[in-house]
Amino acid sequence: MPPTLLSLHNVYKTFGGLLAVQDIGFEVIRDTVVGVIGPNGAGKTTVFNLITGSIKPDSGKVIFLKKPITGLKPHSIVNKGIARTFQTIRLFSKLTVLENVLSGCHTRMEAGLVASILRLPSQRREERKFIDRAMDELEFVGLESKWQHPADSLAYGDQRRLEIARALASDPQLLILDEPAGGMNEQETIKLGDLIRKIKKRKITVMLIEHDMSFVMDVCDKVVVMEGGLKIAEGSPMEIQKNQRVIEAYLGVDDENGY
Amino acid sequence: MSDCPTRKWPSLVGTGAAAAAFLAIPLFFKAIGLRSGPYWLDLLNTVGLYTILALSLNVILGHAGMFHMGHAAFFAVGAYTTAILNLNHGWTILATMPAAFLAAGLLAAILAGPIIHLRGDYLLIVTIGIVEITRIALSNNIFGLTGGPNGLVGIARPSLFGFRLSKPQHFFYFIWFMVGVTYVMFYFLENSRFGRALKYIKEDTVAAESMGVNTTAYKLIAFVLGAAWAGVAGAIYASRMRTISPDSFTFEESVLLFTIVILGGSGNQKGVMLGSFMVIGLPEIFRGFQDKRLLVFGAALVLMMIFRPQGLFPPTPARVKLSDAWSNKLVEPATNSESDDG
Amino acid sequence: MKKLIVFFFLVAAVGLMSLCPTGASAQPSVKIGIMGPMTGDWASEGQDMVKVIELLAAEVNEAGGINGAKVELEIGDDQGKPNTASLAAQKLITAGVVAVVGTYGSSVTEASQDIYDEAGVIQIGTGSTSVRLTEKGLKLFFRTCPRDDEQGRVLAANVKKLGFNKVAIVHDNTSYSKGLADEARAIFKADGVTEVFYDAITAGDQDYSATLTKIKAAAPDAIVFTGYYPEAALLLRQKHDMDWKVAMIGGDATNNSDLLVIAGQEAAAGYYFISPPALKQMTSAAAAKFSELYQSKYQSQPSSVWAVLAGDAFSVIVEAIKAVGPDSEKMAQWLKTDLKQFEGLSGPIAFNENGDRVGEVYRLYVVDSAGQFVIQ
Amino acid sequence: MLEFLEQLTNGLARGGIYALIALGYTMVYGVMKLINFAHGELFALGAYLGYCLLVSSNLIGGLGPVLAIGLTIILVMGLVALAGHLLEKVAYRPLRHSDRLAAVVSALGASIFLQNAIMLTWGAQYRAYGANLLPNLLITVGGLKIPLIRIVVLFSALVVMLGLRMFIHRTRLGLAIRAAAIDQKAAKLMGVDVRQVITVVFILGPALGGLAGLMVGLYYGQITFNLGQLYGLKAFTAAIIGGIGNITGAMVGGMLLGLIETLGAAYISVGWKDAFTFLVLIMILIVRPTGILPERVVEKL
Repeated sequence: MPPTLLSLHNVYKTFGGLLAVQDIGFEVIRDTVVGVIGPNGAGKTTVFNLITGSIKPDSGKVIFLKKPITGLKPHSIVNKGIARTFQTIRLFSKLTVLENVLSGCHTRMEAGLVASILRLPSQRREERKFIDRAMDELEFVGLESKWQHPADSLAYGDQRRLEIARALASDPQLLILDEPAGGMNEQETIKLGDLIRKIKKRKITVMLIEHDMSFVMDVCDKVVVMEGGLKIAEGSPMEIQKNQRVIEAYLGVDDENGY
Repeated sequence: MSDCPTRKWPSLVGTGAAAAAFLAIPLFFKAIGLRSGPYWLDLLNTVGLYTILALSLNVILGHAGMFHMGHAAFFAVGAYTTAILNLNHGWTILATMPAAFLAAGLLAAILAGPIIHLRGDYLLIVTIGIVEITRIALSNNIFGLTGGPNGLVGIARPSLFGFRLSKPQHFFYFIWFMVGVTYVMFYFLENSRFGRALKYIKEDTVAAESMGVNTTAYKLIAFVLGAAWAGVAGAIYASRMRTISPDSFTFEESVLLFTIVILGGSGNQKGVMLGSFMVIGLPEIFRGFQDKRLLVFGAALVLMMIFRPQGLFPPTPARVKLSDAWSNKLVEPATNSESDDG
Repeated sequence: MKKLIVFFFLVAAVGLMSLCPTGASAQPSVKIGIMGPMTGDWASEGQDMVKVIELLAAEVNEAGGINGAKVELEIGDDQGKPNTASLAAQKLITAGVVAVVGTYGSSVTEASQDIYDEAGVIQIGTGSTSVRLTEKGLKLFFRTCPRDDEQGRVLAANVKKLGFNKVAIVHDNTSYSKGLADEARAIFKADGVTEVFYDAITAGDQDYSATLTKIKAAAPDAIVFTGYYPEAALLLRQKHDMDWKVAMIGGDATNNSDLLVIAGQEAAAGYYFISPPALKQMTSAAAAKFSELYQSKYQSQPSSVWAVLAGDAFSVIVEAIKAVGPDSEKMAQWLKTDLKQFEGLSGPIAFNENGDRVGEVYRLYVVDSAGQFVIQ
Repeated sequence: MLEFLEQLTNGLARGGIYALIALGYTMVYGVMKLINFAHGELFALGAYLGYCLLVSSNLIGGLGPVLAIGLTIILVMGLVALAGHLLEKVAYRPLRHSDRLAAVVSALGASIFLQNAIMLTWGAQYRAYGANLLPNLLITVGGLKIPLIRIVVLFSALVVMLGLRMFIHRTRLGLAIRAAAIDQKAAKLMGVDVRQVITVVFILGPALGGLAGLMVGLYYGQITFNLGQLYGLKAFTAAIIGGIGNITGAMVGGMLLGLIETLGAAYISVGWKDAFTFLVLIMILIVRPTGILPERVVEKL
């Protein structure tokens, strides 16, 4: 088991001539929680999109489990063990809570077209197994009693947690959360922190973008700071809080949160 | 929903009874000596054929959410495959059906590759283009096989174990058997990993891809499957009509199918069936309006969409049965307020 | 949801009841069906068929009906589409018709032939000129219109007679038009008439200047157009607009007075076509009288000859029932052997063993500079 | 060469008409993201209203050609605009917040309704404007003979389109239309009266369609009730080729389609020309999935 789960090397990405990300490189160590912070427009979400395959880097490498995953389609990256949530909630809003979680199971299931049309015994067995599995994930985030509600009927915080359950259902080794506490109240944020620690206990590595500094300092083992597409600092929360460049960068903008 | 298992049985019995009653219609017509019986059966056969087509389109349009308005092209390929194999090579109709399936599916696979990524309305016009190109190709006697504007004549009727289907009541059982097969097949599909993947794609393609669904492949397979099944419907059509010509596979035919799926409730198979009855059956029943019936039909479409924009039967949440362990676990602390929806 | 199902069954029930016999009427009647395109692209043809036959039926009924039985008309709309033909046919059959007049398009007739034959109903095609319809050995099928091969022969003969040696053949890819074009084409080949162009235009396109410009480069003596009058008129007009004076000759589907209005007298002058005579051009006294009657009732003339041929089909059915009663086998036999030189609106009518009309019906017309269709 | 130039003028005149109709599709689509399938029927209505005024009521006889045609243009555009407005109110407004597919089917229903309404009003047979309505003049340029009306059609189409472009890009209302086309919600927040924009779009588009109908009647001299279906599909294709939602795109697409059709017929095959048209459409969309000049849509991740 290598200690390094994911690493980025000299990654560049431009959008219409604008450098969104330049020369980014860092490592994610297994079973840790890594936070990526920085003011708006620093390129944090772009980094996440580069890792998950939603966009392709112009140059540079993304290595996951010692193998390059640069340029792979998002669905194969999920299959390799990286799952994500979105900055703005992107649930399948008209489908039920359980169906949403089952979407995460998709990549671990095998039933093909023919097995599905004929409803072969193997397909039925698999369905039963993964429905149980999905319910387990719902229980993990505390939504099991709402399994048949339409996703858009849930409260905001519940929707965030459903997104996490959905990502967990794909059996990831790395879970990427894009502003998981965004729009949550204090109570919900505390519960989210507990949830992330629970995830870490399951031996799942977590990467997250967050603007809530106290939350980041609380849950993260390591923090990467970005500004203007560049990585400006990297280290433990303690180190980052003392880092002069980080303080400057954050004083330039609003201290509390990016927006 | 904890009462789901108990509720399922009566509904199954009800469905069975309804199906049996439906299948007894020809006997009933005969019993009361209804002179117009063959007409009504023929109408039901037409409805049945369109149901098969619409259910196959439903996989593409209703489940996967791809705006496909060229379904008649694949219907045509199936019909012509059957006709050509039967007339030129003496194949029996039943033997041509798998060939029709493959031919339509193959064409769909070739065509869909480069266009499958197109967004909604762009896909719509491209599929219209496909149906137009197909019709023009058939009219121009492509490969010297399609008989040009005259089409092909003298296609055999299907034989089952030496029994030749010729009367409307024979076709009634044949066609509605195929409707049943189609319905069950696509019902199983809808409630499986594959069907759910299509639902995710329809809801949000980007999120589906990010959850590990190979969206391009699934769209492609759904398209090919729906098209291939339309080919089977084409085989049935050719053997029922015994003569086919390009005018039977126009853009308007595709529009009709599109309308059936949306009107019925895109994605809901029961709705699609009811849609076929409404779109194909009602204009026949309204024959009293004579030349005004299409006027009435057009107005009815507008009204129907205004009052039921989701279609007659909007898609229902998936029926999922939990394992006993989970059902028991949820029932124990269950608050009653949560068990009465669904 | 339940309400919808109930609603649907109610509608279905009402529909069913409307088709069930609603008690016996006091007077005996004979039902004759009209199958034609009442809606769809060819709606005007179907609607004219009904107009003509309704007038004729009213006359028959006023004169006391057929052997005392009133004539009742049943209308089946085939929309000009083969798919709907079988439904229209089943509807007419179940309404209990003895015989059916129609329909217009050959492919539509084809889709209904077997159904009528199996049900033992006489069918008389009125605009379906495709050769093979009467080559299948169906005993109960007839037609009052001539066949494509007959027309092709006459067309080719006239092209040769008029001295055209290089022709451009244009059709519109409909069953009728392509059939006629191919028929004539084969004869041209045998007769040594050179073909410098052969292609299909799309009906309804309206703009044929590209095609004409292309044909012009091939420099034919004459354009042979086998399609319908709207396209013929546009070809004439656009040819005139180009200031290109080349002869053009067409088939019977261009025998329509609107040709003049669309093309304009100047552009249409000198256009040849072959056709059975239209109602107004028919020479019989009956035709003249009927033309007047039609004019006074509808303030117009039937826009094509096919509706008149439908009227003739109706009349021979009436004659057959008068002679042998409403029995399809006997009627068919009677029509083939005993009907001789019946005076229809379109001239004398008799059928051969195949059910095809016998006798020369085509004439060569030319449009003169005053805009009259003149028989050559 | 002469033949090629002649074919070019054929194609451009045809393209002008496609472009005029395509503008209606593209404007409505731009703002409402709705394919107005009934637009073709509004175009046919324009052709029939022109027939009504010029032929049935013989305006030319009463007023002389220039005045009569001027008056007819105004009346036809006005009446078709009114019909378009009513159509929007009845068939589309109630569906503005529903699923897009519901609106598509409603549009198809409206199209069937209007086509049959036209058939029942004016009859199923062809109607002829007549060839003698306008003087038939030929213009000769170095051996090339071009009918005057072809040039008139092309130029009036161009003038109308340039006028529309000016309106969209130079006026406040035009700005509002562009804003609503980019993002209805945002436009609303910025104080744009989206409802008014939709009303304007559903007046302008049909008016242009009606004008195109009148031009087709005058140019070809013959109309039929399913005219809208035939031209509608082509014009819609033109709008898509150009990039639907884009005014200039509709012009480019229309002209291009006219040329493709004409040159395809001239140099490849007359019988296959429509297939060729659609083939080009598909190839263009494969290379540029949103047409030649796409509307600006920022796909959010």
